[in-house]
Amino acid sequence: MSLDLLMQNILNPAIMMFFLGLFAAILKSPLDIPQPLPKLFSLYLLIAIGFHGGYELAKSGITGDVLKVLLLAILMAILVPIYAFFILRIKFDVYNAAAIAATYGSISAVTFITAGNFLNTLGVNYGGYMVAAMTLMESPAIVIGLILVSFFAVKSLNDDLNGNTSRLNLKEVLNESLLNPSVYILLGTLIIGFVTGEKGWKAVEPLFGNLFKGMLAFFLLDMGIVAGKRLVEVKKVGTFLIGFAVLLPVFNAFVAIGLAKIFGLSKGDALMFTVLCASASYIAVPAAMRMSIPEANPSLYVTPALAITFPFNISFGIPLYYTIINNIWG
Amino acid sequence: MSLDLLMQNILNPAIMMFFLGLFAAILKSPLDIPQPLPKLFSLYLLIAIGFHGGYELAKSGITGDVLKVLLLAILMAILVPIYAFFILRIKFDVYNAAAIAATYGSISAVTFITAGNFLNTLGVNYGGYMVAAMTLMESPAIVIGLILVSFFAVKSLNDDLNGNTSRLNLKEVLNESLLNPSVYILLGTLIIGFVTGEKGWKAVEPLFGNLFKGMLAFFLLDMGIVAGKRLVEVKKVGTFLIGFAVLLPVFNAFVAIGLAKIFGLSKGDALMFTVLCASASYIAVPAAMRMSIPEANPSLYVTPALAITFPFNISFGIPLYYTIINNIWG
Amino acid sequence: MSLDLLMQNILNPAIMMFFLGLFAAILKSPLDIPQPLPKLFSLYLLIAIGFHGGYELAKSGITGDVLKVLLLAILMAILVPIYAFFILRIKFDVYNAAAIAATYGSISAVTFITAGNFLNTLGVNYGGYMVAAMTLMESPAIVIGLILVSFFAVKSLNDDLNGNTSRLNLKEVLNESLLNPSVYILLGTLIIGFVTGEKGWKAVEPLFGNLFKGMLAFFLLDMGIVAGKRLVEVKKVGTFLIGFAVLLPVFNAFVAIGLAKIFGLSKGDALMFTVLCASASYIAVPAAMRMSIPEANPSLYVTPALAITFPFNISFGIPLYYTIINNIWG
Amino acid sequence: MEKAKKVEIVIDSIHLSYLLEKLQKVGVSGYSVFKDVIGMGERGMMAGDELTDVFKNSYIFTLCDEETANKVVEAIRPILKKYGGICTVSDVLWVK
Amino acid sequence: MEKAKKVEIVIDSIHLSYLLEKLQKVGVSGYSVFKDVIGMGERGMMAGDELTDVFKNSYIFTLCDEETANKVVEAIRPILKKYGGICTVSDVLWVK
Amino acid sequence: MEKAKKVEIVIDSIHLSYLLEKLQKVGVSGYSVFKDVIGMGERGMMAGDELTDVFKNSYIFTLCDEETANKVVEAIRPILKKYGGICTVSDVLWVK
Ligand SMILES: Nc1ncnc2c1ncn2[C@@H]1O[C@H](COP(=O)(O)O)[C@@H](O)[C@H]1O
Ligand SMILES: Nc1ncnc2c1ncn2[C@@H]1O[C@H](COP(=O)(O)O)[C@@H](O)[C@H]1O
Ligand SMILES: Nc1ncnc2c1ncn2[C@@H]1O[C@H](COP(=O)(O)O)[C@@H](O)[C@H]1O
Ligand code: NA
Ligand code: NA
Ligand code: NA
Repeated sequence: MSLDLLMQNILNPAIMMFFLGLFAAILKSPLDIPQPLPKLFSLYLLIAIGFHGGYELAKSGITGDVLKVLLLAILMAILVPIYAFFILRIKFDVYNAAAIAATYGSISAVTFITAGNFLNTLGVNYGGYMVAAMTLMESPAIVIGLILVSFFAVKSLNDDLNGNTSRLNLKEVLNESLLNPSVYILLGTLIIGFVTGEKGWKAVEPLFGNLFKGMLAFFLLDMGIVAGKRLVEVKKVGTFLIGFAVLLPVFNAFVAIGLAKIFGLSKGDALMFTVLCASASYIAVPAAMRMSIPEANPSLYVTPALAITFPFNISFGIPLYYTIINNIWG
Repeated sequence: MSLDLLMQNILNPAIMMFFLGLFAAILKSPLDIPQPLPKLFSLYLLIAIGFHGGYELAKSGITGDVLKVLLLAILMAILVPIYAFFILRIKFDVYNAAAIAATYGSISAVTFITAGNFLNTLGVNYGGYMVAAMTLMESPAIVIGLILVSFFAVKSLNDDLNGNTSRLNLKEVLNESLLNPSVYILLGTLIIGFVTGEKGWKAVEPLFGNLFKGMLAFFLLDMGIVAGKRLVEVKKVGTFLIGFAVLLPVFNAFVAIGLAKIFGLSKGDALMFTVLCASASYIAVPAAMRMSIPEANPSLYVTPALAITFPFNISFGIPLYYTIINNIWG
Repeated sequence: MSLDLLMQNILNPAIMMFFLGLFAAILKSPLDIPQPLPKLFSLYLLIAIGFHGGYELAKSGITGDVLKVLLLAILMAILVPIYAFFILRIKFDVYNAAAIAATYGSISAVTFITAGNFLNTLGVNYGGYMVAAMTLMESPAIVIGLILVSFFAVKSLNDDLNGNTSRLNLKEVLNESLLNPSVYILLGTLIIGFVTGEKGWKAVEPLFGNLFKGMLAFFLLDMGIVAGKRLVEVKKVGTFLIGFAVLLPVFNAFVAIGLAKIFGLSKGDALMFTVLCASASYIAVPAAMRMSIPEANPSLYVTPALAITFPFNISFGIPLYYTIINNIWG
Repeated sequence: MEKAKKVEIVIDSIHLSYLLEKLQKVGVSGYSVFKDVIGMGERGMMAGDELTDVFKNSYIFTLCDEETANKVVEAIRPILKKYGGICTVSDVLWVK
Repeated sequence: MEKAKKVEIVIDSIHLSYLLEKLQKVGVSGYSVFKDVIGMGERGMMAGDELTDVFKNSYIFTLCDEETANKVVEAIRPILKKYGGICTVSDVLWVK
Repeated sequence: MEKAKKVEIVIDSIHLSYLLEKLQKVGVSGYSVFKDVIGMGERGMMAGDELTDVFKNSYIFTLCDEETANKVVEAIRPILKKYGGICTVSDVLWVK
């Protein structure tokens, strides 16, 4: 990885704001960004990315290439949590392994957005359908996590309070997959952006386009604070999980880059796809896990995703993955 | 109504965001936009519309035509709640009839704003003084509602806890009319926009002008969620009120269009005036009614205004009213 | 002071929004801007001013002139609370005198920003390093306040709950000086703006540059409401303190103008420096005082700073100081 | 520690300031207020409608001696009757 | 004033709607909910993580007669066992 | 259900973390915190000033046995004396 690329990534207002927040938390500054401001920022980013993706998709159209990428996305969203689960079983019980696996099988929208920002600075394009791919990759891991628990957990413990013997009732699964707020907003605004096209985008661009980078910087300040608070407690999760939180993303990235090359994705699409596979969810999946696998310890799935994988990806991961892609694609 | 016009209205990011929110609530997605974010959006919209109206008014000046529109506005703000009350008495007691009548006698700023957005897309203008008209139309219905209760409710129940025998003390009425937050903000920013003129508007335009459509879309997402939650319970209010919530606005619109034609309003002004008469309040008036007519059931006046009249107006009503106006004005 | 300049200052959307809020509170309108919206606005303003200052500093470089201004700033930040303390001792006990002195020794970022806005309208420039000066002037007064209490308060009362005999442990002082949120954000974004330079600023300018005046107006509406609520209770603080709240700022301004002239500051820098000296803190210092000098009555240090000094400065003070500077500098 | 009464009230937020006035008239030495409480009762859900500010409760408690507690209850009863809401009284030891 | 029981519960916000359903099934006449409560207990800090919505509690109380209170407690016990949280019962006088 | 004590505290938000430290030192098994409580007391209104964060209270309660409750009270008393605020102790049954 060229030092240049790394510096260019880090000397970006958004990334620096993240570290400003991170240090605030580590130094125990009373600085905080109280709810619901973080919710405002994350809603804003989801709407912006969805809308813009839909608009781009309307311009490019839904081609065979697009469908290929979407299938690849679903494939990885199913595969990653499965192999992650078996790796995690080395150290953790079924419940924790499944919950952590689900976290890493899903994606982080902010990492995706940061990567988009990075490409943007380099002048490299990526397709609007990557947002659709992201949307498709959010939920499968939740379902896989629940399936894994149903398969491997001792039956007696498995009984639900409702008297359900299985965790997998269709309603719940549909709920978690399509109605979970971030999936719902992304999908919804993707469609709105697609349907309203040029005219629609022009109307909302001053808010959802022009302010995007500034809002990302603002939100990353908050992400930094939250990540910093968790970082302080990171030792509690143990060396195994700390290692896992760096190595699994890198491994996922290698797999993703391989697939991207084989299936002939463009450079920009390849990076975005790689980042999706390498990132872990710290919002949607933890909420779902807390609800459906209460036996798992939330610190074990939130802390690594938020305090290690996320900072790693946005500072080193993205330029690293890009360097590799750039070398291979040439 | 031409299908084109309807589609053009509905395929607008703001309207589609409303339906995105509406479906989220109906499908019971956990998506929500917690307070005080909706307050931020509604404050933003009020300031923006007030400021811009004041600026436009400064450009056009306060002419005889302007005064004519303002008088018309006050006339309808007094008339509508009175005839609405007698229609509602068919089914409801004095308290509920008065509270619902007040709701429909007042106006919905977001409906007004959506209509402005609609005209804007068509390239049709309306006067900045329409904002002044809106401001004048917010409060009279509250006062009328209280007068109706004083007249028609049985005396003994009428006694206030304070020992007041009448609900109509001047202080309360003034408070509700001028100091109610949305009236106060609209009036205040109207004056500021008027006084600071071109220079003032240029200073705040990047925030209060350019971002307007995006913010409207963002806020309508929230309105959709809230309306959707109420829509789920809409059956409880009964068929009479459901019918009323569509037919009264249409009737009000006909009266308004007639008056607008007689008094020679421009096309744009006519639509805005019509929309003011056809819309119902779901913020200012409910709060006032809850306080001054506690005997009335708030579900009966909030639900129809928010879950029926508002969606009806912004999706069908506005293009319908405009088609009629367009046909008559030629 | 020319009436023109005064009118130009007051007929500014931001200042008028402040008075709109002020009157709302005085008239007891239920209008309010609930937390954390004020926090959103103040964070926004701090980030914007810090980032932009850093960017300007990157353009100008850190010269001898810059260091001169920074030293002057520190000098006044130490001097003002000391002489303020002795004046306040005429009427108040050691605790209250120290707390009020600290409040007036520190600065108000919003007053600074409003002055910048004022200069901007006149087309007069000031250096980006003035933001650095502001940052340096926030905290010394807190430390001075604590030192004054340690010196002059009766020993026995001085014992801390923790068993500390002194209020001046190094950790606390560092915490208050560097990690207090507004200092931390200003310093942090100053550095980020400096490091990311032109490119960084361009990325965030649509949010943190273009919207600045609008956001200031929005925030001042809230400041007006809060100030108005306190103004209602202002009599309780007594005539002495009311007089102090106007006269001390003016006196500080005279001292500052003198120093600015002697050390050859530019017109723009002189005004900003003057405004820093003349303003009082109503956020950072009160929080610190509430914690470290609980014996002091918070109404005595918050009310005058917020309800008298702040409105005085942004409406009369700034044009007054500028008129004087303009006359002297020629 | 002194024996004292704790009077707790849940009421529509819209009537809060009116209630607090009453409390002060009766002569309580203080009170604490929790805004944004949601709930369910006779008059249905108060789900904290995000828009209208109408369907939201506040929770108030005040510590006082038995006599004042009785006065508070008497002052509050008609408000509860008219506007809805609930009120309870219980025993606590007040750390002084 | 009538004798009544006050049942108080602190539970993960994420399980709130499930708990409220249970309360209604048991037949309470009403309840009040305070969202955004933070706390510490057996399962560690619930510091109201600003991002994930996962580490936050809700506090609920319901007034009822003794019989219903017992039913509430029985309905809640397994939830507390599975998901954590606390529950108490105390005596109050309910102003009616 | 076990007999237990409920200790309730209202204090300036600014001193919250200091108070929680004390509670933990004394050895409580847990606590719950409600931020953003407003109120009135000896030191006047705490109306939750929207700007300065200075005039706002927090409400804390902790469940514990009688012995710990006494320790909590002893630990808190000087804080209340210095910074203001209130504290009560009452009886509850703790569902275990
Ligand atoms: N039995 C109850 N237990 C706890 N809170 C209640 C109860 N009944 C009513 N409330 C609260 O008081 C509010 C108003 O009650 P009501 O006037 O009966 O609708 C409700 O929204 C609840 O917050
Ligand atoms: N002893 C206690 N006193 C007060 N609140 C408690 C106590 N123990 C637990 N809690 C509350 O209940 C929540 C869940 O407790 P737990 O399941 O023990 O982690 C905590 O986060 C606290 O808010
Ligand atoms: N008698 C009381 N009843 C309920 N809350 C009180 C009472 N006295 C004081 N408080 C609360 O404790 C806070 C601080 O009280 P104080 O230190 O007396 O000003 C007040 O702002 C109230 O929230
Ligand atoms: Na992933
Ligand atoms: Na109307
Ligand atoms: Na100063």
